[in-house]
Amino acid sequence: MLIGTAKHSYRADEALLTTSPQRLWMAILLIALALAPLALDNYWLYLACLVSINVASATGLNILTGFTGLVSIGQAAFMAVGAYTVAVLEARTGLPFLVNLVVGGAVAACVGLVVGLPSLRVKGLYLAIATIAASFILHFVFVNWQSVTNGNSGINVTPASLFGVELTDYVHLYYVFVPITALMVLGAANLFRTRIGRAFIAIRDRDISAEVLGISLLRYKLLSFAVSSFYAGVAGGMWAYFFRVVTPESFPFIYSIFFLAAIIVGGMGTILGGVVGAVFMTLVPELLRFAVEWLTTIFPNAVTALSPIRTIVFGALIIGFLIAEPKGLAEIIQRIRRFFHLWPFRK
Amino acid sequence: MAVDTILDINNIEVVYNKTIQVLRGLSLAVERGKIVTLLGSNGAGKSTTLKAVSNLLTLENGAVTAGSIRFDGGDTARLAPHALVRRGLFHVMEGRRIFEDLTVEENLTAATFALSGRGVKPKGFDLVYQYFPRLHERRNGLAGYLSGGEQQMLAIGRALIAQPSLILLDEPSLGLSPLLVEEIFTIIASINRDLGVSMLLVEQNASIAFAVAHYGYIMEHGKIVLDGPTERLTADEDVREFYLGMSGGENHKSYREIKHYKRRKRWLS
Amino acid sequence: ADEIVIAGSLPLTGMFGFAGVGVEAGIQDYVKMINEEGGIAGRQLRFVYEDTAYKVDASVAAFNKLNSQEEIHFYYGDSTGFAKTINPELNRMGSILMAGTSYASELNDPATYPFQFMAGPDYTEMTGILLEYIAKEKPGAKIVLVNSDTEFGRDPIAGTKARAQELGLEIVEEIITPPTAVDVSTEVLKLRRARPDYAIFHGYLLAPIPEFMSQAKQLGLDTKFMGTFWSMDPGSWAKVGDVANGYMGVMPYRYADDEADDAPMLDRIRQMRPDYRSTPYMQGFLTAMLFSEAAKRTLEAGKELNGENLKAALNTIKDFDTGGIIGKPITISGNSIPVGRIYTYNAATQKMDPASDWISLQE
Amino acid sequence: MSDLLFFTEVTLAGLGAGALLSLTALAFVLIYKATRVINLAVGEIVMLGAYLFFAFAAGLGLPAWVAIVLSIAGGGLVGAILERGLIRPMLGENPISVFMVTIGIGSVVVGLVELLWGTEPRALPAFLGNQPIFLGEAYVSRKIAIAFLVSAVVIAGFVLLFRFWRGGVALRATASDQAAAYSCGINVPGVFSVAWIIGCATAAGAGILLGSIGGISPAMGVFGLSALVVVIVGGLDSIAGALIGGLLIGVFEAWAGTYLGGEYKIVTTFGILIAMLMIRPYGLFGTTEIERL
Amino acid sequence: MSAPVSLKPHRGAATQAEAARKGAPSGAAASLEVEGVSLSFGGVKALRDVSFSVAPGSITALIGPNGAGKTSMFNCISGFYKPQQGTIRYNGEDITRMHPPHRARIGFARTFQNIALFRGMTVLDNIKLGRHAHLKTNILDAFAYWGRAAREEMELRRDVEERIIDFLEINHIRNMPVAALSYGLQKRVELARALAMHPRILLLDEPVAGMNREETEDMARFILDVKEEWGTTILMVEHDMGMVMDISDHVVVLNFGEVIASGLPHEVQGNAQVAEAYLGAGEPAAIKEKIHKRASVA
Ligand SMILES: Nc1ncnc2c1ncn2[C@@H]1O[C@H](COP(=O)(O)OP(=O)(O)OP(=O)(O)O)[C@@H](O)[C@H]1O
Ligand SMILES: Nc1ncnc2c1ncn2[C@@H]1O[C@H](COP(=O)(O)OP(=O)(O)OP(=O)(O)O)[C@@H](O)[C@H]1O
Ligand SMILES: [Mg+2]
Ligand SMILES: [Mg+2]
Repeated sequence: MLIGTAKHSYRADEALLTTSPQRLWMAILLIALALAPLALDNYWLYLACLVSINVASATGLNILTGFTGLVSIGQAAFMAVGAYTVAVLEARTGLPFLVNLVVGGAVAACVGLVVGLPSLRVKGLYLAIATIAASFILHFVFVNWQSVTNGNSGINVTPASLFGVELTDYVHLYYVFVPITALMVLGAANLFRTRIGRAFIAIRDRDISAEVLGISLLRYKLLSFAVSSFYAGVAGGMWAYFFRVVTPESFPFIYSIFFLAAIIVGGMGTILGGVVGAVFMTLVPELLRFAVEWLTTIFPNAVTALSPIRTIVFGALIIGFLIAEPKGLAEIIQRIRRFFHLWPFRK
Repeated sequence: MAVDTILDINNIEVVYNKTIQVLRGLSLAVERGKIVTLLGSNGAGKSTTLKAVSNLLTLENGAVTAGSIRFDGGDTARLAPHALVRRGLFHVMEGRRIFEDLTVEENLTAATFALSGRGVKPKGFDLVYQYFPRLHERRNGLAGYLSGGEQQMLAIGRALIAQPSLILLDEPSLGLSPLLVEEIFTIIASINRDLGVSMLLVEQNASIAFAVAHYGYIMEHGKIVLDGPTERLTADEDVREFYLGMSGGENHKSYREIKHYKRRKRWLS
Repeated sequence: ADEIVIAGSLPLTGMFGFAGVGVEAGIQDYVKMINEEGGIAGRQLRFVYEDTAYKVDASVAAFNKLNSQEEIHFYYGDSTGFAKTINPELNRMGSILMAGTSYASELNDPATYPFQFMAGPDYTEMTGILLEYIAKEKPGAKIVLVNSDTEFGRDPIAGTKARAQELGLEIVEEIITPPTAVDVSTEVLKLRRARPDYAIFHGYLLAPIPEFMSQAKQLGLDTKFMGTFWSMDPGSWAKVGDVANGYMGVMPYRYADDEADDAPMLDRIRQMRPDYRSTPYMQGFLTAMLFSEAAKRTLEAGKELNGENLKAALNTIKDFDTGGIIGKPITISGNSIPVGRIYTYNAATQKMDPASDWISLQE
Repeated sequence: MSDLLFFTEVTLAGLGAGALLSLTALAFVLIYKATRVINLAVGEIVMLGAYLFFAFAAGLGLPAWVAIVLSIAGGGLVGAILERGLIRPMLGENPISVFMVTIGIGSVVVGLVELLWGTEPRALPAFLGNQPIFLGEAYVSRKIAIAFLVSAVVIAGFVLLFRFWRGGVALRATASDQAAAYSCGINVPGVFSVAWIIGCATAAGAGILLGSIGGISPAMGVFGLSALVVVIVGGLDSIAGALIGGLLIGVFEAWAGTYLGGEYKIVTTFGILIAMLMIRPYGLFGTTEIERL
Repeated sequence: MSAPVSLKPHRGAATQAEAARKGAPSGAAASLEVEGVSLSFGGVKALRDVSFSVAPGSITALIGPNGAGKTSMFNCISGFYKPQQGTIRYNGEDITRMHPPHRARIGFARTFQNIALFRGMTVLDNIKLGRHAHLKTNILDAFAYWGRAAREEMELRRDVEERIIDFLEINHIRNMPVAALSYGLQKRVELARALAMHPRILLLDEPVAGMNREETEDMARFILDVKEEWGTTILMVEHDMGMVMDISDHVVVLNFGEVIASGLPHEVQGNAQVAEAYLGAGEPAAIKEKIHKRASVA
């Protein structure tokens, strides 16, 4: 049977990438990612690793906030749980680091389950505040649970090692982090092709009618929290291997806001949105750095004089984006895609 | 036209989100003191027409891109929605739209803002409670917990408070029991008669709409396809079949007669 | 390529913005001075830096950016968090010597932090100097510790308590204030109940110390209020008014307007920068001086400029005259310079007056 | 000193601090009530208010009361500008997006303040006097006592206003359904402006009090977060809730800080918050969201 | 054809064979019995001691004035409200306290008075969602989208396309977001979603409200087809008396939370109490007359 314009089976219609241009672009992107380290210096590799950590975590938050509609301002705290778990495991057990990452994710998921409990009673911004509360309480635990977290001084993390290679160079970390993140993003995309993803979206759109359709709110809200925190935990684990020291102040509250900003600027409720949002928000402050540097050639004192302007530009970008395109970068990308859809045959 | 028209919609086009065109050159007029009904299938653009008149379109990213709307002799284009209300144009929106977390009485109080700056005396809520005793019983309860029908009463009650000269009514019978439909339409007719309020009435229940209206328009796909005094419309063959559900003679067609094909409406060809 | 590069992550904005601005000026001035004098062994100094807004990740990014653009010899870091985070990288690279705004006690450990040092006493040493002073002024005095609930604030608590016990001083109350606390009435009540001779504050820039002082005064307490380096800037206290009178604290450097005879460097500073010079300025200036000294000694020994050699050279500094920035010749045997002096704020002159001689914990 | 007296003093101090929280919380409530927007920039407006006062009183040397009036008016003006320029275009968008815009606003305000006044902490000129106040034997800090009185009067004023003034209905109607409010003749943009102006002016006023107690710095906006907790405990759209919630949190924080230690203050606050959310999801006095099928 | 009409409880087996012949997806039609259900909200007594039963494979209409408690009754049946008293039995089994998701699994499906589609999803996804409770994909399957998840999704897609989308004639809109659809189409999508649940008992809350005559006819045809092709039991709330009287086999009338009449459509229509409380004059001509009489009096 024929569905739509050019698809000849349900399977083709249900695929993630439905058109050949899409597949082509994806292939180009993957090759570019694989070859990128050849062209990047250490600074850009550092940023690439950071971007990949942030993408993983933002994708997790997007599952929770963008798709399930449960606003969380605690993503950084879940990352911290993952990071601490990894740090402790690394220090006290000899487990391979991939196992540590998964355990980090799992522990974060468990904490996420607990933090998610209020979501059964409250919604929207009330829930958001509950997650803030959870992150402050977690912070308190990190500071005061001396025997495990080593209090204020935190824990130093020995480098991860894979096949006998110590992962200290950013190039090595890049080749580990980027595939992990890519898998996580793929997993999230798959999730929304199945009943579980649809249940999440249904809860976002109208939770009480979802319940009558046979979706257990208890189960799926908590599941969403767990999945999202798992992503955060794994991202936090990567963070720990990346920065190699975890302290209570490693994951400040503002970092959680950063993730929320990332998915909003990127586009809530689309996988692409979480990804581009995280990329954009991670790189913008760095690009501003270059802008200020360039200005220094004109005004020698630009760094000192113009520094507050970075804070301003950062805020202004969030505002500007939301006012100009509330659906986020993903929507802009879609629009460009539509524009070029038939290009060059038609405009 | 020599007659006194209170509302004159002239050839308007409406576009949502800068892309979706919904109205394509629609014109209609409401004579002062008369009830005019606007019928059409789902998605024809009836509610859109009303929102264009009351200027509430902008809230939904819609815009009137051509044509003009005159209310009481003045162009509505530049007036904010609340300013229009304060000039006497009240829009009872589709889907009731009562303030759910206000009490019934507070809902009525909210409508008193329509009287601001108009120099009319507020009449209190007695009239409303007289028409809808049920609202009086529940006046201190939250409006959100009213049943569907009660909410519709409240929506019309709010219009009464505002003492308007033209009411735009969007599907007042939606979800109401037959008895209440009669009651509400009786009230609509009496408001029109006693207070001389003009009305533009959008309805799905054509028979009841024709029972109170003086004039009718039928629209499809954003255009008026047929109009005339109600007597003439009731006699039209298509109207009888598609809106009144009568097959051939006077008899109502039964819903059990399974319909396997659709006769084309003549006005579409 | 023959330059010696000092790079830095400076908190030019954010909570510690004022510190970054001061440090920037201090380093900048010292670099200018040395370059005008012909550099170090003929090599010019160059200072490059980025703003970090006191955020660790921004700081690490700045480090990586600068590191990929320059061949860096010295690095100025902007927070304890950064110092700890970047340490594995420093150890791995082994090419950079780093100092910074942090005086965290934890960093004062050459084994873990072989390529870092601080241009002054660590926080425990700062309170140690205060205790030394107190023990002399009023043996057996009662002391209350007030610390902010941050990594910065909690840093010296354990060390201070231990030291107080050694000196026979009594810690009668420990008050921890949440970092966001504005109103400190309840803490003042605790202070009143404890009626200490001294209250030592740490982990604050200014607030809430003035409020403590003003309420204590209203209550008729005669407690002496003391603080550490980051709350010792007279410019900030000048805006507080009379309440600030009598506030004391430990300061590792002379103030720029100190016209002591044995301080030629201060004259130079006043020439270069006639307007107000904050305490972070002095810190930046001295750090740059120590960087230069380490570079000079390394080059003189004909060695390569790398982390190990620079640190080794730094540790050869013995009875070194800072030109009066510190009122006593200094010796850097480990990661810190445990020297300081007690000053008292004088509201009438809006200056910090010396209240003690220079105290060194090295003897 | 007796333990009871000490306890009384601690409690009074907690009430005073709580009143400041209430006042700031009021700014959240006023804006939320009309626009369903949680304005996370309230903390930064508080800070801006304090800096405006600093500029007028210390910079231009104006008498304190003139500076107070000007700063509050300035806060209102900023509110009007923000509403007109940034919030109104967001009408009808997802509340989370609007919430994010206010976070962006906060960041911009911090940057501007740093640009204009620098980043170092400062103290405000003293204008509240220094005489200690004793209630019986119990000592109360004068500034705190004044803050308490001001907050109580302002909040009582608003409670009365909303009880007897039909504008309160307009505010809630607008929050509940903008289109329907329009169709009732309510000037929706007007309501928005008024809410933001009054909300921001209140925040600016709170900033003056706060700054005169704890000094000012561009980072003082974090106080907004504590006030947010108060709002949630009291109920997002309840003025009385802001008052009670503020006092409650203030007192509990004081007790926790005194008897457990300062590091327990924040956990106590957030512990209360979580407990509240579990017991009464919409706060002490908040309106329960209506859900019907 | 006319389905069995009875006030007595049924045990469901009667029409099973017939249903099987028609290829009903998940077994037989079901019976429903409501016995002595009471529900109140604070002071408001929404339901008082309501009892009625729905015969397997029949269309039963629940009518009554606004606020009579019809939607509340639906909410009790679908488990969204818990009645304070009384029992609800499904094929003889007491389900009064059963969780809504569980009810969905055993064959309940409903539509809502105020359309409750998921506005952020396409029509297709909305319909697929109906099947949620019958699918088995777990979180690990979902991440990998391998094996079970992919297989299940394909089967689901086929079923939805071939059984429901074709049946309800909504092919052209399957990939549209529901928010962009007109009211009538949204109602149809809601029905589609309910059908995707493979219901054995279908609750329809005002399925034709807001539709004109023509659209009402379409919907009536769908409802009759659902019953006849799959033998699904249907319980419906509706104010459109023309339609209720024409298509239902049995009518129950609620007023102020109480059952005031029940029986065959024409019996109920002839009941004076029902006419007074609910129906009114009924005929447009009579209505017109009444309106004019009232209006001139006022
Ligand atoms: N906010 C909107 N954005 C985009 N399209 C819209 C919007 N509102 C309505 N439409 C589209 O405009 C068309 C006309 O809608 P309108 O609500 O005016 O129809 P209607 O005649 O009132 O129908 P009904 O009888 O179902 O109420 C529909 O196709 C609808 O999808
Ligand atoms: N959650 C609730 N809280 C309080 N009262 C409620 C609630 N749900 C329903 N009610 C009340 O119960 C009564 C019955 O409401 P219900 O919605 O069941 O009526 P209905 O028969 O469906 O009416 P309609 O035909 O108008 O939809 C009404 O008076 C309504 O106000
Ligand atoms: Mg409509
Ligand atoms: Mg109902």
